[in-house]
Amino acid sequence: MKRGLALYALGAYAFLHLPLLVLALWSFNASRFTVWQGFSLGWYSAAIADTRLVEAAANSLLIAAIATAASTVIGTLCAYGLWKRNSFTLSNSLYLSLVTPEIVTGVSLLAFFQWMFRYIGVRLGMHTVILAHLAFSIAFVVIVVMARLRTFDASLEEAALDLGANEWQAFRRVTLPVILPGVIAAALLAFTVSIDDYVITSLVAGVDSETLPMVIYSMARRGVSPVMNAISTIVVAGLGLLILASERLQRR
Amino acid sequence: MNRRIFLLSLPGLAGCTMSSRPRLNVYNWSEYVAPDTISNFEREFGVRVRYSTYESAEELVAKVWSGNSGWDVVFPSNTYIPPMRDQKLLAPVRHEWLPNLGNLEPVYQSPSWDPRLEWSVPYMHGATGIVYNSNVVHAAPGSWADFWQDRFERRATMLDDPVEVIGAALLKLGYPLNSGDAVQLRQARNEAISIKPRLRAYVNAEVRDQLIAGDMLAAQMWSADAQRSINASPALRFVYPSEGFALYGDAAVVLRESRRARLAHEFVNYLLRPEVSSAIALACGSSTANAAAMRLLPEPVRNNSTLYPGPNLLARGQWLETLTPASQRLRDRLWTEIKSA
Amino acid sequence: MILELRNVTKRFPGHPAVDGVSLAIEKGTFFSLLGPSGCGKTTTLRLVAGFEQADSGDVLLNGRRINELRPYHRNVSTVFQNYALFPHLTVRGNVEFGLRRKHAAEIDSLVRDVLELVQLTGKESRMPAEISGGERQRVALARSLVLAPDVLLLDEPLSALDPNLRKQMRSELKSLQRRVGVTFLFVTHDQEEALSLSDRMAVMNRGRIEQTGSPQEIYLRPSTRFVAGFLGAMNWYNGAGIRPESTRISREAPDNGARSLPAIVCSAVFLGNCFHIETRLAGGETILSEVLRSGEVFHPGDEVHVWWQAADELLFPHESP
Amino acid sequence: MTRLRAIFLAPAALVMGALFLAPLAIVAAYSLLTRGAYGGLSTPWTLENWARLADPIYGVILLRTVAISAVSTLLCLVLGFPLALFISRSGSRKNVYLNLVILPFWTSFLIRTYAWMFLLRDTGLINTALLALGVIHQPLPLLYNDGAVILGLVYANLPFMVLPLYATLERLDKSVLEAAADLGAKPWAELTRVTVPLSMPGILAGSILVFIPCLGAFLTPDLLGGGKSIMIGNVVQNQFTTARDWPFGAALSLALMAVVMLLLAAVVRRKGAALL
Repeated sequence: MKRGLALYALGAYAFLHLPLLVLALWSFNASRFTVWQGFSLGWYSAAIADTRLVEAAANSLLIAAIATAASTVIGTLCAYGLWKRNSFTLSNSLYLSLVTPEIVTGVSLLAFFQWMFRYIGVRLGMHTVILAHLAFSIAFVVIVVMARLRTFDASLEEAALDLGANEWQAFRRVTLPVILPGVIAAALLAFTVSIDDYVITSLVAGVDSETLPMVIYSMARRGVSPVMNAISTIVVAGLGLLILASERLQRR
Repeated sequence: MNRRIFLLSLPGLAGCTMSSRPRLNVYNWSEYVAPDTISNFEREFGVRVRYSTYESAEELVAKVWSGNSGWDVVFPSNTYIPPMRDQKLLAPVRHEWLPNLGNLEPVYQSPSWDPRLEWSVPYMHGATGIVYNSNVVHAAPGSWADFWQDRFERRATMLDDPVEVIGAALLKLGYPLNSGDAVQLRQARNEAISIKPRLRAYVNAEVRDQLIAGDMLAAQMWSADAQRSINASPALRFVYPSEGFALYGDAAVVLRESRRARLAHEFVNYLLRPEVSSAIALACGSSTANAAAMRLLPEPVRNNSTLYPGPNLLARGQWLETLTPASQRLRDRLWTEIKSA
Repeated sequence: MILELRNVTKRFPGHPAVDGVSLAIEKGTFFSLLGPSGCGKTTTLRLVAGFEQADSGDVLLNGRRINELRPYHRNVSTVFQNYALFPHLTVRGNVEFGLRRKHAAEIDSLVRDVLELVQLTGKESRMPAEISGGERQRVALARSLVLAPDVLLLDEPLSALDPNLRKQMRSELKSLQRRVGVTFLFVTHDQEEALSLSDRMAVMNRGRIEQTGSPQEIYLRPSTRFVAGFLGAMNWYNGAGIRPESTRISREAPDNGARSLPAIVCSAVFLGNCFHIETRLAGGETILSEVLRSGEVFHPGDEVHVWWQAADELLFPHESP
Repeated sequence: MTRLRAIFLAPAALVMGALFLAPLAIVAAYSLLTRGAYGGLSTPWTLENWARLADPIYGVILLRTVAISAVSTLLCLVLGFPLALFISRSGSRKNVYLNLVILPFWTSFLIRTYAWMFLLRDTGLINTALLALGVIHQPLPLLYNDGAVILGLVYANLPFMVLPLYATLERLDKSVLEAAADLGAKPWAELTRVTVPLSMPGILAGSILVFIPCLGAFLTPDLLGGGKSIMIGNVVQNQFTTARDWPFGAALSLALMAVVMLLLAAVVRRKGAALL
């Protein structure tokens, strides 16, 4: 059973990483096309030299980091509040935000920002992208954290109150540490949907806020370029190493 | 992890927002300038340009429709210029600030969508035709009707665009490209549905790699994309179908919301310089509307019929027009039918 | 009185969970609340702990009304049925959870003392998942006792243990209470636990208290049919209750003036120190008798007489049978 | 408690109100307007956009979309459950394994899709390999069909299945599983009779999180399906892009959202467990 599960997991990982390997391999190809013509780092130097690409990658990471942090905090608090007692309006708006097609979310936010900024006078930019990402990732966070809270034993919290902790301390010292794996999973999910979003981002982005998916879409329109494979490989390898490092640090 | 990235990125963010130099915001189609076009302008005029790109005309329109997008110069397709003008989104073109306007080819000095260039300055243009791989396809397709033949069975693609698919069907039937006639459009739909089983897919430029590798024998394609494919694989050929074909142009416009109209015009005028325009046309493999620039192009490029079909071929082309609401709506309904057939 | 409940009522949607309950518990007593599941005993406990708010009536701790106090402002502490140990904290972390405002040295000595009291010395750094059920219960006790509560509330703390361990923990619990002298309010549905542990006890049914008293009082002089039936086995005959151990069985009718009825033996079960003999009367009623094993031996089908002294009959004149 | 709960809910309520409900109200208003001459919005107010939804063609497309989405969701579950189980049982390495699931998704969706196209097409890696091995003699038509669409949807949404599943499985009390084993449950019986029922909240959450984006998908059917079979997400997308019929697009998407919400309510009621 155990070995069967491991083999199955191996297969699933192969499925998940096969395209990644293909694009990584491809990024070392000397040719621009999908024909192998020898090893080259040319696309990497081209990617790093492309200020627009690098800036967009930095923008993407910044947006995803801020939006993830905010939506994880807000979403976790919200899940906890809803777990205490459901709120019909709030939980249904979260559901609704989940079932809204991306293009509708994008168009509605664009219309809203433009209508609002007519009175406040701020333009589209980094902040609107971050707000949009926050808006569409909260539901994911709430759902994942809620799934975790459902298996949380409420008497743990009563025990904390009973032992002299007030409600906030009970949450902070007992509930939160116990549901932390769920919160981390939620944050990962939020980060993933944020860093990968194109449709909504492209609609609410302003002059200063081009993200990596936007640049990649614009490059891909004229045919696949190994430069985007190179930058993707850099981003994935970089974040992968970062995770590995933080894992090591935590264990120490 | 997040905190570290956040801290690392902060200086970058600050860098984006702080600059005392005047700044121009330009929003263009992707891959529509040469690598040094923008930096040269920045250097010469001592300004900063925020240059960003879009993938579809709709993306552009969605942004600028409200009139506070933040952009100064944008490049809509010709069919979008009348609506944008009517929506009062465009600033009038100040010819006195555009001494290079005379460089345009005569035909673009007075295009049908803006005969006196009051609102727009033509930039690049293109056409829709058929690309095929001459290594495998020995009898060259010459018309849209050829495209319907069995020999391309499941090894041909059409563009994923209702204007082009319905347009090709209309032209094959001998109807005008911009037809709003319900009967003609319904016939065109039937034509499009009849070819669908023989098509492998509806795809845009992405088909390029598969054409080069030989997965596909032929594809409906825009001329600039076709030229890029031909550059990569000389076995590919581009034909202008005999029944006629779609012509389209993109033009530079200054948005009414712009608070830097003068600088915006400087930029448009800069783009009209022969050497700038020819560099762009060379770098992007697109067709410039600038006659003076054309003269600077290397001989093979200038005589390349894919990019510059010449007056005889052009005479068969039909400019895409802004569709009426009724026609647009019918076409969308028919497109949905074609796609779900 | 260290803890007093005066006419406390708590309604849940549809039904009253606690209905006009009054209780008075003296300092240092081991007080049990006994009743079937759903009788309101746990809700009563939660009202004292502060997890529920009474709709009416008063809860007094040391003579002070605490109805509105949040759980963390009440000097009472609860041992939960499932112990509710914090899974992310060690044994020590659990025990010192409530001691945050004290000095480190003081915490150290308090924790050391209480762990010694519950015999957990040496297991400080274990996680709750790494210790046995009995040890978990002791951690739960230690975690509460270290706070020196006025009243320790125990919500069926023995029910999660296996039967052998339950017996052992029962006696440990009693001796622990003697040693620390803290007032225990112990909720259980197990009459044997209540009878053996309590100094005083109350029997609850349908949100009301049926009777309060010492275990002997309640067992020997139940004031309602419910209490009589809930505590120990009870035979019912003509509206009177007779304990099995009050009945006798003989081949011949006795001539000592006792109430005597002819019956047929249905079953005889040997329990080591006694027999449980079930007989059927002429009217179809069955009577359970507990008879000493030194006496006569009966077999199913034997024709016998069941008898008892009228003085042993328990009567409930205010209740209709 | 009520006060703390209110404080906890306030930020989310603010964000959802300002950044979701208010913008959605604008879209709802759009659905009652008329398409302008060139595709903008104009008066008069009308219900016509809603009336157009009665056209059966949209129903047919919706049913097709639901079928494809359901198959994709099921495959995600089949693929994701054992993976989540494996991760939740791999002790101290589980964070690494979890991150390995997410890692591919930090590349752009488009890049991953192109990588799949490169794998699947006639001269792609898979066909080339199979031809070279002599397994096949003609390239298999792997790309540009419903199978490729489903593959793309499964691939794109797998983490949405694995993450919530992991979150519940990780929490499953070891003692419950041990008790099941104690009672003589074979591994398979333990899985089907204990693990699966207990992880139902995660299964439900994951399925909903996969099913919903599948319903709205438009790029996957375009790129991997070759745009030959349209999904409802394409129709919505088209209204806001090529057709420039925002009022109809608004009505269409609101109707779609209503259908999904009803579906969701039915599932949630039937299973007696909610996501939120």
